[in-house]
Amino acid sequence: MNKRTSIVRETLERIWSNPGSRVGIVIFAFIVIVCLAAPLIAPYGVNDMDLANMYKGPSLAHPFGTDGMGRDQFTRILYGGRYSLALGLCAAILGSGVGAVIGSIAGYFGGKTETMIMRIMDIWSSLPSMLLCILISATLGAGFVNTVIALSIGNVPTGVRLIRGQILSERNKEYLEAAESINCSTPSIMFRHLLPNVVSPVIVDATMGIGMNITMAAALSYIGLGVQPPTPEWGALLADARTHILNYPYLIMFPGIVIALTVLAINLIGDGLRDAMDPKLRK
Amino acid sequence: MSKADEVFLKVEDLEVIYTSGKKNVQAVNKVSFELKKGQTIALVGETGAGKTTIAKSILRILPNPPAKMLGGRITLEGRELTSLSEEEMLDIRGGKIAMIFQDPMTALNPLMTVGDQIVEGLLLHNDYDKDAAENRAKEMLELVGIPKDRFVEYPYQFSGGMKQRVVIAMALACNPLLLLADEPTTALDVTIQAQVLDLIRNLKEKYNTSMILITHDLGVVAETSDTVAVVYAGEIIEYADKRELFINPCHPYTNGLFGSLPGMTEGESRLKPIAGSPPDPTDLPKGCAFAPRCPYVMDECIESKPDMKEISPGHFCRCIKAGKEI
Amino acid sequence: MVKYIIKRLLGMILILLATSLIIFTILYFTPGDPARTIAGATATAEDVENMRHIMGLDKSYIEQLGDFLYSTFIKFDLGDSWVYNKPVINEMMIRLPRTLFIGLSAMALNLFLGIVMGIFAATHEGKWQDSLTMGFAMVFISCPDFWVALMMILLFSATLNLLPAYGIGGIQYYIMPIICSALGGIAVNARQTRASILGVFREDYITTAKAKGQKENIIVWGHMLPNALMPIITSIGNGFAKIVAGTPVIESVFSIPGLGLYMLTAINSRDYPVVRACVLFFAFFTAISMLLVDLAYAFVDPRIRARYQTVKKKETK
Amino acid sequence: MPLLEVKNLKKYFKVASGINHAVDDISFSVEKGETLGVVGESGCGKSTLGRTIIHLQEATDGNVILNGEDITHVHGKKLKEVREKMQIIFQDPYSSLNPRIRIEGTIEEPLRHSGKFKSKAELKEETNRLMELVGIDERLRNAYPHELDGGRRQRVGIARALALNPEFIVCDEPVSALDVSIQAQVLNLLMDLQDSTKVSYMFVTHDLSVVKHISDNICVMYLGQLVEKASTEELFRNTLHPYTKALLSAIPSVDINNPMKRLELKGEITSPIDPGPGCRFAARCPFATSKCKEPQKLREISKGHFVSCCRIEEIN
Repeated sequence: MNKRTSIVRETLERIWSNPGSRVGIVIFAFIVIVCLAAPLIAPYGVNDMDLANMYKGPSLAHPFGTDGMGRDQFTRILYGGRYSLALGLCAAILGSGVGAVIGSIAGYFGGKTETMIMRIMDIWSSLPSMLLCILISATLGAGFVNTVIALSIGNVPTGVRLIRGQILSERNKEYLEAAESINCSTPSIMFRHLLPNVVSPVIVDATMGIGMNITMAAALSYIGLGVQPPTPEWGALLADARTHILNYPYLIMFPGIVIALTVLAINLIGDGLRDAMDPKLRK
Repeated sequence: MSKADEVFLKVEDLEVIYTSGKKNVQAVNKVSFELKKGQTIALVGETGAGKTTIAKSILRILPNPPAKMLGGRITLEGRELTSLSEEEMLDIRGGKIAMIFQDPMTALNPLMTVGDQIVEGLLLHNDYDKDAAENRAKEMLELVGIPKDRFVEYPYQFSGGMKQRVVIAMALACNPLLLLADEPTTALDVTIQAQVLDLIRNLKEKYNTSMILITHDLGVVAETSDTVAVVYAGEIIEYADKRELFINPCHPYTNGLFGSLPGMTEGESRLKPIAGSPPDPTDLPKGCAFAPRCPYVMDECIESKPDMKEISPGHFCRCIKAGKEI
Repeated sequence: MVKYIIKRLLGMILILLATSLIIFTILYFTPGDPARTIAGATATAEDVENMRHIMGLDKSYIEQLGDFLYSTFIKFDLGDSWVYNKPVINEMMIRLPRTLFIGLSAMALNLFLGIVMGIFAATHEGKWQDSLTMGFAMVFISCPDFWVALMMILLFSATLNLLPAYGIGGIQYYIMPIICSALGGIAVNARQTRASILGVFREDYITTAKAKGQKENIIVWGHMLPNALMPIITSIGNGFAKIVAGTPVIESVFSIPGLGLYMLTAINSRDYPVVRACVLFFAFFTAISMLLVDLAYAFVDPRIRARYQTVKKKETK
Repeated sequence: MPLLEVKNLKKYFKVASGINHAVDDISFSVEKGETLGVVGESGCGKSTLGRTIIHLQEATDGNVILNGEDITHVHGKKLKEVREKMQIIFQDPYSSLNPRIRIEGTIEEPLRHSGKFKSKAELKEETNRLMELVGIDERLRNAYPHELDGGRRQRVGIARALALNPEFIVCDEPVSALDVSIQAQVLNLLMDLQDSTKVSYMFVTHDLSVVKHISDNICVMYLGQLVEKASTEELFRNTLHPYTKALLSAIPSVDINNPMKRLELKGEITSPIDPGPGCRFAARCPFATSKCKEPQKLREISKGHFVSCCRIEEIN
């Protein structure tokens, strides 16, 4: 009890002690490292064409086969991971971050501000997020940044609702009154007292959001929006191969498996994070 | 049927543990007591002492896991409950033994009308058809002082005191032989508390129901019970007739409880509380559980657990110094 | 209650108006000139200018918006397709049943399987049945639905030759699209149901029911499930929205000429009246399912029902 | 001059179904080093009264006078000064401590905000002194609230309230969430602190035996109004208002030889929302007549003993 353990460290230890999320962390770390180290690991150049070796099935030379231009699929998946992971991460942080800020404003000030913000969110989410993404990326056009923006716009209302709900349940707690009675300033009450107690579900949501955004980005590329070939983003690889599904199924299989594995790992981590941050489970 | 002074409920060496992770918590440790027909025994103790666990293990409704009954026998009218099958227990629960819970706010299903909740139990334990059960339920409502046209209302439409009346009606609807009342008035306001306590007492007398009353309030004990068992860290540490216990408390913990009461009598300006806090249930002392807080502690107390001693007829105490001058 | 529904329907109109505004604005600022696209690659500048006039694109933003809102909400006219010069509504009515069939079937599947799997897992908490169900749920949540669709085509159409891969026809054409639309939602609902049931497991009123001597089965279905239902309903509502949003992708994988695919094609050919009409329909559908979710809350919980009834009382005063 | 004077204080809330008269025209005064007990059942406005006095809520009407100075509507720097003189101890030791801040941080915070302690060493020394004063072991300095039991948490709350040497502390049911043995420890602590620092308490509780033990004067509240006010001794010797009598007789007595004869009340506490002009207790009062429908005045029956009931002469 006299040892000074920080909450962050305690949380990390608890995630690690959960077997599910430990598996998730290992898989995710492996994928991230391998993708970051793509130039070192990849056996070929990302756009190296080899017209002599088109549509070759998986072999020792090409573990995931080659595509219609003889490009090595394994190499492209490694490089593509950088796009997909970055897309997911940026969109999740941006979306949840903006959502959290707006939600805190709504929750903390209450009254008319809150009503107005929540009505706007109702309209904002009257279109399901995937649909909104499709429209916005059609408007903004293809490309990495545009896709990030399109994805994160869809994430905002969830973030707003989450943190507002959390603040609502927290804002009548006596420790906030206590803080007021000992002359804490408003920013101090907000950032030192309120925020640390409401932020955990947003962190969990943002974590899970990474996975969801990777999937959505892939779907966008697949239907011809979002990041486009020849960028090797995972969804774009699938879009590239869609017409050859019956002849060359491996071109569809491997990118999909990698997406599923990555998202699975992230979800496992998210689940562990949720349990680790639950104050009810903390002893 | 048993005669009035025959032992009606017998609990012997009851032992319950909770498992959390790798740790075992000894929630109830070798608890034994008896109850005669129509009488009330009070289990007194502080939060976490294991009172509720004792009551729930009589009904066998402890969640397993984490709770596990390690040993002991519970006999009701000569029938051993501990060896009954789960099917047979369904008849006992609500039929022979009923329970009143501490918090009326959460003890009722918020999505069912109070009427249906009383009817539910009636249909399970009687040969009533639906109409008969409804009539009986309305009768019960009137009996506890709720107009019968509130039969169709939902729990949220009742105040705390009213809800507790519904819970009482529900418990008594099937004329149980034994009533387990778990802090039935703690969550209520003082004046409402008095009403509910009087109601329980009157109904209990009317139907000659026996009762196990769980409470931390010595005032409630004084007004309601016949026998008292003081529970500390899962053990009964003192057990006697109410009058005997109030006039001649023997265990240092019982004495401490009395000393902690801001009494209604004039005079004292400072309370004489018990030092320290109740022990961590995952890490109970080897010897007497009360030893770390006891003002009269000796080496022996720390080394081994004292036995229950009968210091006068019917007055038991788990303390080395019991019966000696302190 | 009726008053409440009417009030909510009025609110829905406001939401649809706002959605119209947003979608119109988004499309208005989309780069590229629809008139040029539609006039064709060989058209002269004059032709394009002409076309622009015919389409009303030479008017100001406010005028165009006014025209659009007026014809949609007052005349209930969704306009003509720029590409085919036919009323959008006719085209939509042809496609609507396909989309609706897939969507509604997926929702039913979603609801039923999600809850059953969740309860199954919850009542076997910590045992292998629990781990297995939740493991499956986790995997299905993680797989992109369109990729699962592609894999199913590979397995059931290409390899086993059991189901048709593309297009429409008899019921067999819809089996895979429905399953793919529902999978993710089923998994989410199963997880939510399990969590909610476990959440009410230790509630006092469950102990009360046990103390009454009620049987385990009736406690689970009669006491736990209704009380656990609120978050499950929320999750089902979200599932509906997801299914709606997933239609374009799923329809595009299976080449089903439904509303989703119609909208995607229209986006690519800059056929804005079609895009607007489809989006409005999706928004309408989402709003209706949200209303159903709210009504379901009231159906389950007397406290919420009472709140609606007091609203009613006040209005009649 | 009394330390604190409350004159005709009112606090109303707008709620969906009308106006909640949570605190309705309450006056009293507290001398230095004294304890005023405020007793009532849940919903009678006793907690709101405490919070309004120390400026956690804005008063609707009336005055709060501290050391002869009207502080009802102070702001900014002045409010900061007032808050340093008036503190609060909360009922629930679980929700009144921020779960993410260490014990040390919670106790240190008011010191830091006061700006009176410049160096880290000074701060540390002062927190040490406070922890020792309320009896928290030095080794718990780095613990989080969830690692402590209810009694220790409540001690932390007391240390936080004491940090700035206030002259007046509102104790909002500080012992009602605690077990009997721990409750007695905390009560003793509060009384010892009063002896050494001459702080005044307003002790809000529903428990008459506790209030009798600790208070010099007692106010009994019912639905936002004062029904009886007297010195502790006088109130228990010469109980006048029927509600006070009912409260007293409702407490289960430990004295098994003299069971209390109970004055049973009808029904339950009614709503403080848009109450009528008459006696608010009349609906439950066994002695109510048509006279009780008229507004009641707080009358001084004997020196310092005020009662708001028109029928006390007849019923006593």
